[in-house]
Amino acid sequence: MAQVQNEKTLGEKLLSIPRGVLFFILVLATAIPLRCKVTIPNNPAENSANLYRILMSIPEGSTVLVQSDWTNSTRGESRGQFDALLRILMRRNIKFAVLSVGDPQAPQVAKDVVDAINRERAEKGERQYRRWEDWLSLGLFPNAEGTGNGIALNMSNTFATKEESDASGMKRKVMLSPVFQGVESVADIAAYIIVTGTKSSQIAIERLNNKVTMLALVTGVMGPETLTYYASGQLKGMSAGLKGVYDLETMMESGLNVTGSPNQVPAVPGEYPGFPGQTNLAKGTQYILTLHSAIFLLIAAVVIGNIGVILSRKKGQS
Amino acid sequence: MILANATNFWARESGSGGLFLMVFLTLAICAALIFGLLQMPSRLRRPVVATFTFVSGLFYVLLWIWPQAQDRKPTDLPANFTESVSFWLSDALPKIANVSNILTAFLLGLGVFSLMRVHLTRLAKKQRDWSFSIVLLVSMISITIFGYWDWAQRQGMTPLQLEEATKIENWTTARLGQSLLFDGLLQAMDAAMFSLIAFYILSAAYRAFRIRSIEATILLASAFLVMFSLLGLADLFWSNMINAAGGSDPASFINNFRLSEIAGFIQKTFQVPGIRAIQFGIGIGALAMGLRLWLSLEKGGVS
Amino acid sequence: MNPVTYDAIKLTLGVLATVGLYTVLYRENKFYRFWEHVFLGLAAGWASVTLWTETLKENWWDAMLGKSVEQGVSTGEPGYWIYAVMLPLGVLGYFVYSKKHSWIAKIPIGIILGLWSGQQIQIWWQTYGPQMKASMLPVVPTTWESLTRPAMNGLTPEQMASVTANIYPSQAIGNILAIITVICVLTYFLFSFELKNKVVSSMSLTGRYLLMIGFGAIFGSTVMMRFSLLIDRMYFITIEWFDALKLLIG
Amino acid sequence: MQYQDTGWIGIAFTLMLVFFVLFNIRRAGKNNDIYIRKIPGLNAIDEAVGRATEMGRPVLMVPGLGELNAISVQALRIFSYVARTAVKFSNPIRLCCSQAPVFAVAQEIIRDVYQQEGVPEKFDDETVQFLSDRQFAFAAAVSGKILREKTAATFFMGEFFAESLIFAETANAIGAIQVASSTENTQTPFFIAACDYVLIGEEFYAASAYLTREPVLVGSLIGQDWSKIAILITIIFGFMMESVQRGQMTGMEKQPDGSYTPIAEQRLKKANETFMHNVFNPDPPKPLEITRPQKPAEEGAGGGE
Repeated sequence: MAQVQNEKTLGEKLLSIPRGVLFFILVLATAIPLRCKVTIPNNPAENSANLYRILMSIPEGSTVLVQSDWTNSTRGESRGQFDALLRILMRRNIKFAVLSVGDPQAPQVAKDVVDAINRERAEKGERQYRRWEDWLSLGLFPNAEGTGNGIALNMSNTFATKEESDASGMKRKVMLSPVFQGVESVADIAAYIIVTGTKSSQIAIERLNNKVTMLALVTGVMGPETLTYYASGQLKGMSAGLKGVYDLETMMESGLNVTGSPNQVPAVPGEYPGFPGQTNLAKGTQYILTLHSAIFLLIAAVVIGNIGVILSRKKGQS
Repeated sequence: MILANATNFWARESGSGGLFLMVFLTLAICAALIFGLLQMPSRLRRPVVATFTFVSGLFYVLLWIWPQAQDRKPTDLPANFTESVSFWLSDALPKIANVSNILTAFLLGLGVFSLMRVHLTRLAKKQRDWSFSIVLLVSMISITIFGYWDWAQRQGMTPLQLEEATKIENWTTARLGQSLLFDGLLQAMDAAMFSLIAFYILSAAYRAFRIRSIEATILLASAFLVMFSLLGLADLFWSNMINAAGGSDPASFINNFRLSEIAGFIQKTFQVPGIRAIQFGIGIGALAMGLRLWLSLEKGGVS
Repeated sequence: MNPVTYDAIKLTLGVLATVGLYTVLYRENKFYRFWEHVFLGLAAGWASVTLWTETLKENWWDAMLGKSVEQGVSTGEPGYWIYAVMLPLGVLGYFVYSKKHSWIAKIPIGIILGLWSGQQIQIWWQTYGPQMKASMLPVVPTTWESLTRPAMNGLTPEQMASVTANIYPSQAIGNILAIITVICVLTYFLFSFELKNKVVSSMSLTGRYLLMIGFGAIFGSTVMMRFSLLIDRMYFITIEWFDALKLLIG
Repeated sequence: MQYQDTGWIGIAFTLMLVFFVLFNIRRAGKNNDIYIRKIPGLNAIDEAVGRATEMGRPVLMVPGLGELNAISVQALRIFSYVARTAVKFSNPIRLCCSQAPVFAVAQEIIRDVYQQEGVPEKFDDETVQFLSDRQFAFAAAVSGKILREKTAATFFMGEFFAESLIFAETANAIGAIQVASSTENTQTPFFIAACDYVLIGEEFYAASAYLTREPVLVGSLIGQDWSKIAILITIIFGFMMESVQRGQMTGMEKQPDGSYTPIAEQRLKKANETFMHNVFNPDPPKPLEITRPQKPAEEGAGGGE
């Protein structure tokens, strides 16, 4: 350390920037770029590409289960992921049933997003996704472990108490819905897709991975942990965080491994087209520039701190 | 569908006299047992708690180790004793799975009671910050009232009425109050507190990521590489350099030095196996602790 | 209520609360304390609401008493009378306040812990079996044709199958490092063996350093999420709220 | 009838681990003097509490946000040791819980500590507190507490999630000594960045054996070590087998139903044709033809159909 002096040396100053100053710069760095419209080039990660590949290869008309466990607290990332997922499922006419384990708010949040995407489709004159016919909200299953076990062992029994209103407004058991037509057990489900900001994905993976193709769209913080399940093959594809959202959005825009598309992932076999001309670039694209400026600030702060270390070390030696 | 309606020893038809009789009998027997517990000599206390713990854990252990019946159809009856047990276990699973939740819910009162007691005492004794205790109690009571009021109004509505009632033009005072408090405040505060972490991450990184020790330097280096790979711009810049160095040929070896490749390599080679190894330890620790709790092997029993 | 007015009020409340909580970044102050207590009160109140409306009503009460058959609406559910046991069991927890009988509170605690413990044994293999398998990576290259795994674009299925079946030297090196990481980190977590052996103790130290690489990577990838939440809040304050106010004013 | 999910290997392996732990617990009763490697974070407990005493400020403990399970119970076991040290120095304690059942257990454990140390009157409503079961309300309340009461030593142990950094940085800002541990790997780096001492992974489970040296705990710890060695050996055996077998040629093709059919040309074994793969992924059970008695048809059943 440098000697104690009345005036701080430059090294010491760099080492002791007040937290308040850092915080204030961060507010500016996140508030200002939100208003800018700049597209940032991208290179999708292999796990995102595999997620897209599987979503694009599910046969039209089949059924997937979506476990949606996110709420407003992780809206920044999960909303973008859920939007992208629903857009792909609806454009490919895949039926889905949404269930939530854990957070009581999650079913309502999911319903709101489906409604919002439906409105977006209505504005474009596309077919609306109808409750009961095309999709189901199975609601909350408060016990994640038990539900995972239950779906693995006896899916129709697990969903037996859940009811939904059909087209005529009559409440009926969900297993009678067209969504579950031809579905007897979890093996008949084309994919089990988890959108979450918590560990609920792991609970499901532990209990279901050998029964059904599992996919996950998780927040950045759950990314590393979930990646171990992707690496061991328990998950077939996954997207993590805002980068994952942006990956999906760019692949929806210009396809994957298609000639001429910037999205080339050699490790993923096959070519998968995008949905040109539709709403593809959304939340992820809007936030990614701001993310850049924030991370850049972080890197700058660390670099400045280390310059401080080096400068004061030199002083100490002399 | 048929299963859901089936009645057996454990389940009686809803609204029937038999059901109410059984519920009443259960409560009466439990009351008698509680009275018995109060008289329990202290040497029996531990075995009693240990028995409850053991029996609860036994369910899942049995579920794990008992052969499961294959290809069971809803109308099937068990063919032999092994199957009887296995059928019973898998039918009971959804019910048992709820037990922890229900108990935890009943115990929540303990917590809310503790919180109220602290703040009521503070208020009564006019201790420091007592005015904020009023704020706490008022917000607590108001959301409870609005919450239950709104819920009560929604009871007994048909789905169609419910649909109508959720439209904002038809909102009642209860619904409005509940919405403002819950959606307007509580949820916004959740998100606000969550996003505070971004500030702290900046100050923590600024302070901790310094090349002082080997460990800190390693931490810094790998964090930086991964962060750079997340920056599309940095990635692109680096890619262009690689392309210039001969990477435009897809077979070229230099392609392995793309940022996303390096970050992926770090994650696949060090992070995933490292976490996996920690998880093995944690898993075994949890298994051992679970065994000690289940069999009440420790000095203090379950607590 | 007019949706525009409602949105404006709701968002304004949210912005006030957000800014109030953010002031703690500067220092603890009365404004923060106010919002902290509002937060705590609302959370406790909401927990007592959902306690019944979202947990006990459906999972306990309805399961215990069942649902009666309503023609065309519900096919009914039988009542599981045994659930009546839950009420007295829950009540036992409150004995924690009794000086003389506080041990009784251990019964519901014991049940919760027993159920948890049983599950640990049940799921151990499902969780860790595949992880063990995934650690068993082949380390001997099967081909020297190419140092790294070639790109798979435009290959026939047979060629692709041959590429995936082969182990290329670069993969083998990565696999060796991954296995070394697993072994060293596991060695670091051996507690009861005195690490007198130089090799073993340096493995343990290497394990710690290798862990730091992993932790650094986790830190790096978590940063993204933390910032995206802040970005979302900034969007909420600077765009959503302004838009709502603009709408209100017209 | 067959084991549907795990196959025999899963059950056998788990039973072996269970045996290791139980056998060593039984064995350890006789031998008290067993080596346990140094865990720096735990040696720091006395130092941290001592400093809090010097400054006359409280010690804060948080057993994580997890529900009542072995992790929170383990955290409370460690805290009972911390509390004992603090009570000896007559230092005030603040233990904040986010789950009511955990709160009940904590209340019981800490009250016992006060009783055993002969100062039951010092245990009051604020010693052990329930704050909120809502993650960020809890975080807001704990940071408020840290800042207002200026806690000098803080212990965060158990299951922490995103709020870990809020706690750690807030406590750091007022200069508290911090000992932390999270069983959540995603949070450990943040604790490493912001706290003075961090217990990583299983060190957390080893802590109570390390602090108390109770034979049951020490025995269990040895059993855990045996289990880890068993995993190590399995992995080492496995990667060697894989290395050998992935280089072998085969003339058989594995079919989805698990059977093998010959193919024309020899080729390298695929990843799913090795011995280890077959051990860890038993073939799905063949469909069985079981004739079971049927339920009598019920009246009114399936009314909605």
